[in-house]
Amino acid sequence: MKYTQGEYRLIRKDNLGQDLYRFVLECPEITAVAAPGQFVHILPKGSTLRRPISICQIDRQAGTLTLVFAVRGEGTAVLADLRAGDYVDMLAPLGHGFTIQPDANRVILMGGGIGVPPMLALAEIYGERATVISGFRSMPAVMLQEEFAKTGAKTILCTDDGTAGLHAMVTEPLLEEIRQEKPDMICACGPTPMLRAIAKIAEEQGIFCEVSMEERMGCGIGACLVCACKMKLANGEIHAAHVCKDGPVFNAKEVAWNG
Amino acid sequence: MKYTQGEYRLIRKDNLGQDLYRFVLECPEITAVAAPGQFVHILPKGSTLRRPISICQIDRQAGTLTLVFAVRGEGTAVLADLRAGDYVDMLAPLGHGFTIQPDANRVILMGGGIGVPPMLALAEIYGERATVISGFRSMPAVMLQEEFAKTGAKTILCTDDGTAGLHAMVTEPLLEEIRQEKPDMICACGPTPMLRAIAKIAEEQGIFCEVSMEERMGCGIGACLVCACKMKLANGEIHAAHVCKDGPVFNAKEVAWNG
Amino acid sequence: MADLSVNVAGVSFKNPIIPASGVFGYGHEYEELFPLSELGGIATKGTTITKRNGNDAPRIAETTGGMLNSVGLQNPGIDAFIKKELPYLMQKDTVILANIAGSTVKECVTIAQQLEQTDVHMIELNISCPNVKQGGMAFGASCAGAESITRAVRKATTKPLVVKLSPNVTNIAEIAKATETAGADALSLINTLLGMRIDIRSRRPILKNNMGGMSGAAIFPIAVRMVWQCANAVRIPIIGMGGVTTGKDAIELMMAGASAVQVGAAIFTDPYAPIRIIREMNQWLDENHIATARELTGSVKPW
Amino acid sequence: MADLSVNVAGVSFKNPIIPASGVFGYGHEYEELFPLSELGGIATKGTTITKRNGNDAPRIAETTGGMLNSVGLQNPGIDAFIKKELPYLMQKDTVILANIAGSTVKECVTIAQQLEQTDVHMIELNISCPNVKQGGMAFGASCAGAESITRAVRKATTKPLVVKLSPNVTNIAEIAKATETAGADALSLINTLLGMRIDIRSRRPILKNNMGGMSGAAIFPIAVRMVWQCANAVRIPIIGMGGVTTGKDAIELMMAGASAVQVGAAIFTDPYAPIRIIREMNQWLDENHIATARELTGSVKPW
Ligand SMILES: Cc1cc2nc3c(=O)[nH]c(=O)nc-3n(C[C@H](O)[C@H](O)[C@H](O)COP(=O)(O)OP(=O)(O)OC[C@H]3O[C@@H](n4cnc5c(N)ncnc54)[C@H](O)[C@@H]3O)c2cc1C
Ligand SMILES: Cc1cc2nc3c(=O)[nH]c(=O)nc-3n(C[C@H](O)[C@H](O)[C@H](O)COP(=O)(O)OP(=O)(O)OC[C@H]3O[C@@H](n4cnc5c(N)ncnc54)[C@H](O)[C@@H]3O)c2cc1C
Ligand SMILES: Cc1cc2nc3c(=O)[nH]c(=O)nc-3n(C[C@H](O)[C@H](O)[C@H](O)COP(=O)(O)O)c2cc1C
Ligand SMILES: Cc1cc2nc3c(=O)[nH]c(=O)nc-3n(C[C@H](O)[C@H](O)[C@H](O)COP(=O)(O)O)c2cc1C
Ligand code: FES
Ligand code: FES
Repeated sequence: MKYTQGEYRLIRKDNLGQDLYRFVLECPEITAVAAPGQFVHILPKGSTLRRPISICQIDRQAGTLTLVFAVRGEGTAVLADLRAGDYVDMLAPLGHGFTIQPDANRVILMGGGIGVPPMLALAEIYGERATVISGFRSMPAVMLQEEFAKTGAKTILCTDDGTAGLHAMVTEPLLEEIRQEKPDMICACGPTPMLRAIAKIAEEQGIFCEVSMEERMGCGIGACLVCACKMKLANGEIHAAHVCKDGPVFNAKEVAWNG
Repeated sequence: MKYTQGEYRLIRKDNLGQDLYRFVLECPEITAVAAPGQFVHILPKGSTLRRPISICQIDRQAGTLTLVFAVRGEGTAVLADLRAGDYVDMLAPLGHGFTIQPDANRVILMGGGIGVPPMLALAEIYGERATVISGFRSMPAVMLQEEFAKTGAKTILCTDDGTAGLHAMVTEPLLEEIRQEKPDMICACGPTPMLRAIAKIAEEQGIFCEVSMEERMGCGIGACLVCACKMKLANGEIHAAHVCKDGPVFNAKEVAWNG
Repeated sequence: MADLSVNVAGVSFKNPIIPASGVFGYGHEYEELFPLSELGGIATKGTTITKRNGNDAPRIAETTGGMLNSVGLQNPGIDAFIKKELPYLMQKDTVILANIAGSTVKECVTIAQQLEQTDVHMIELNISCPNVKQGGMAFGASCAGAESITRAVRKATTKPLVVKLSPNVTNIAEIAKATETAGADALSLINTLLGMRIDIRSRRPILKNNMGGMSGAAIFPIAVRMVWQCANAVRIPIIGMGGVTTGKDAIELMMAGASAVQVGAAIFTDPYAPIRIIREMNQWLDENHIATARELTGSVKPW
Repeated sequence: MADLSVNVAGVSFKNPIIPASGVFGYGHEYEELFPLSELGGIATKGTTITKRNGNDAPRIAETTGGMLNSVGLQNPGIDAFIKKELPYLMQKDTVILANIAGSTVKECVTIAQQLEQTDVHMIELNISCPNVKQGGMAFGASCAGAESITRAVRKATTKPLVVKLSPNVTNIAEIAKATETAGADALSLINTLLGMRIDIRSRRPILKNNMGGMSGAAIFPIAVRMVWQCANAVRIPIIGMGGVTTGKDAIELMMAGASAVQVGAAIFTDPYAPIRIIREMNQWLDENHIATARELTGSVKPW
């Protein structure tokens, strides 16, 4: 892993909905080495701890990264107050991204809520070979659908309450898509129950599946052992891996889902 | 005492020298009741404790207060970063100011270093009846001499190193001025050794003298008993008075200078 | 509007928020800003038998997220308190907790006996002041000390007796139990943590007393932990404090086990803090459709 | 350029700054940012005999000016440490302190014996971890416990033995003395303060372990006080830590009595913190015409 820490300029900030923001940051040395599924560790002014945010888009040419985040607590509220032109303290890019399969014919990208943005960087790689299934609670939370469409990917939108797209869980269109044509790979990010359900389907159908896991972090680089995530080793033993270094993207089969 | 707490607009900020700032704040309800020698209790963003700063000028017509402060530590550094247009959290006006003697013919105002600014509000009251003796370490620290001159007061400037005005301690011109004509009152603010020396001269010469004392504060209004200053009671007993409420201005005779 | 009223050891409070002993004097100064009747209660400055001038200044220092103080129980003595301060306070339609801090068991007993003749609502026995040489924390540092002083004061008064514990101990739950056994009606905690700051230019401690008591937001997690440990150890109610700055902090401390909450250092930052905290609690309870503040107490579910 | 070198229990450090045990792993990850040889030393993650997975997540929570952790001594065990981690670290031209944390006296002795065969420079015996059920803080909470475990490990090793004390005690100076008597060559303090945070929406503790250890700037005044109290109680040198965030903090802790300084939580905020602190110390010493960092140790003059 190669990462740097510094103050990077926020060149654009958009409000994508209630308490939902998009940042475009100028950070060529990070962009040069970043990969989909990796994250940045941002320090909100006044906080002791940094906040992990997934990379949403990587523009190597412009030297910019896009992030999308929701305001959840004090730190993200401080970030939401920043203005274009301000500087942001980032340690990035961190972690282990999604496996990129250049020869894949068909990849299904699954996002749930604030887990949707990291799928965009993948859709930009796979284009028409990707089917993006994104799920949101309700219409006002829907985001990035136009950006996904622009990549050429097939997009399927679900909401829990049916106010936009299908009135369904993301696993319903997933099963339908698999029935139509078995994909080479499933990539997923979202709430743990969603990931667990997807992992089960992938295992049953024998499809390679990677999931991006969430855990509270300290250092963000694998030194403090704070961000433990339980994995099943081949010998059945339970091992505490670390989301920041061994993940955030894991092979869905190796995660100890009930651990 | 009547005080209020609120966010007041900084309408002007000047740099008066290295690490030395003047704030003009719009706060009509404070200005309406403020008196020379009182102070404001300012909260720097991020601090637990407020910072006491003496009132330098009171402009009732404009509804503005002027403060002058030096950057000493973290809180004053945060204040120094504010810009005109920002809001400042103040609890003010606090404490007990200088006794104003409308009929006085001659008043000597003594300031040392960052103790000089509060003398300006007094000079604006006494005008030509005032003699202002101000002392500074060295030329670059000299401030407010034009403003004092504008009030019509006689001004005498001293520096410890002779780089501006007299090469003397403020007590030298004080003795000379007393010799020329005994004043009705001496008002002083500055480092404790200076105040002690002035108090001694005043006592020897039988001149009514008030001094503004400094102490670290909590509440600023007399409730927490943090800002103790030892006083000699008439019966000789030592009593812990409180700078924020009983002072900051005390009768020099009542201060337990060696206590 | 949620119902904020709470009951601690038989005493009714209109809301759970009480300015802590030592930061609020006897309330006069804050009446300029808001009516004292809006407060759940007021804990008065610690009282000794005779007048005390306290420690030498400086008595305060700032720390990250908090502060140190070394006031050292300056107060006018119990007679002056009863004659000059109490009559005024008792008119204010709020619960008055008289904080007492003798340097010997006998002194505490005498003060409690004198308060017995007054209308004060509760006695808060401070066995935890870190800023005095005699008494203070020494009582609160061992189970035996805490038990014996509580037992003695218990006999001297029929008023509800709140014992205020020190956080500067290895096992606060054990001390809480000893105090309960000795007849305390309630506990209050935490008092300040012993700390120190040095001015590196002069190489002198900032406080003239060298060390002082740390309070403010920085100590909040320790208060939550200790309130939770004590709530699990005793049956008597707990008045929680230590770093409470917002309505959410007060709610968190109640969930940990507090029946009411005191507010100290936050008042220096924001003199309206107690009033703001009451408003913020109300708002959060309403937003979350919780009818009474009482049901928060001890409602945390440990893992 | 001031002379920053210090000596602790016969071991020379090129400067007094040491990343604290638990926040820095075994250093690999930070080599991406700076050469480990710039550090005075490195305290490695606490080692047990066999591999441990630690406590369930979440293991971290933020607090005002600080944080809580409940990692619970996850580590690969002493064999893996000696075989996989130590050879790499020993090449880095910096002092290596092997932090050990057995859950019984016997376990600590065994680990110390195994380390005796290695080139590690110092052993830091952790008798203060608040995040494990057995051992940990229990040893450090009483003089007898501290003395007996120190005595046993002392016999097992000829390496300089640093004993790491817990701040969660009534009288840390007494424990320091007991440890000195038992043969410790140096002390390190403070470990984390036991704290708790609750998520008020779910009414569950944020940490899966319910409680955790508090560290970061918020605890600095407590560290200064405890280092000062211990420095006044023992003759052996002290490695100070707890909330050090800036060069000035490190200087303050040295004035209180520390001979070297560890940096923990500050590294999460600023991964360059140890390097920045070394630079800031240097600058302050130069500005104040102080020739050596050594002369700071214990130079505070109490009132
Ligand atoms: C690998 C990874 C990628 C993520 N990507 C995104 C993203 O692209 N967009 C987005 O909106 N959110 C993302 N999150 C979640 C995001 O990190 C949290 O919402 C955020 O840290 C909350 O901070 P706060 O200041 O709002 O909350 P506070 O409650 O004030 O935070 C307190 C502490 O808890 C931590 N914390 C709280 N909630 C979480 C959480 N759910 N996950 C991890 N740490 C948490 C904070 O980082 C901080 O250390 C990601 C999390 C991880 C682990
Ligand atoms: C009544 C009164 C009037 C004052 N008037 C002025 C003025 O007009 N202009 C001016 O520049 N300064 C004035 N001072 C001094 C000013 O309050 C301090 O310089 C300032 O508080 C230092 O804060 P800091 O954040 O720079 O220092 P820090 O060291 O970060 O402050 C830490 C804490 O110590 C307190 N503190 C530190 N030094 C002093 C001090 N000398 N006096 C009181 N508290 C202190 C701070 O208020 C704060 O609570 C006055 C002090 C008092 C008591
Ligand atoms: C300036 C000051 C004076 C105090 N005086 C007393 C006192 O006289 N008696 C007492 O029991 N506690 C006293 N305390 C402790 C507080 O009542 C409270 O227990 C402590 O400050 C923790 O709460 P906080 O973090 O909200 O300030 C004092 C605290 C401060 C800051
Ligand atoms: C995530 C984390 C893990 C820690 N693990 C250990 C450990 O294994 N052994 C130990 O002795 N101390 C451990 N500590 C305590 C630190 O070494 C240090 O004593 C404490 O954090 C105080 O310093 P600070 O305020 O600079 O963080 C740990 C601290 C943190 C934050
Ligand atoms: S956050 Fe430190 S190891 Fe993952
Ligand atoms: S600062 Fe509170 S009494 Fe003066």
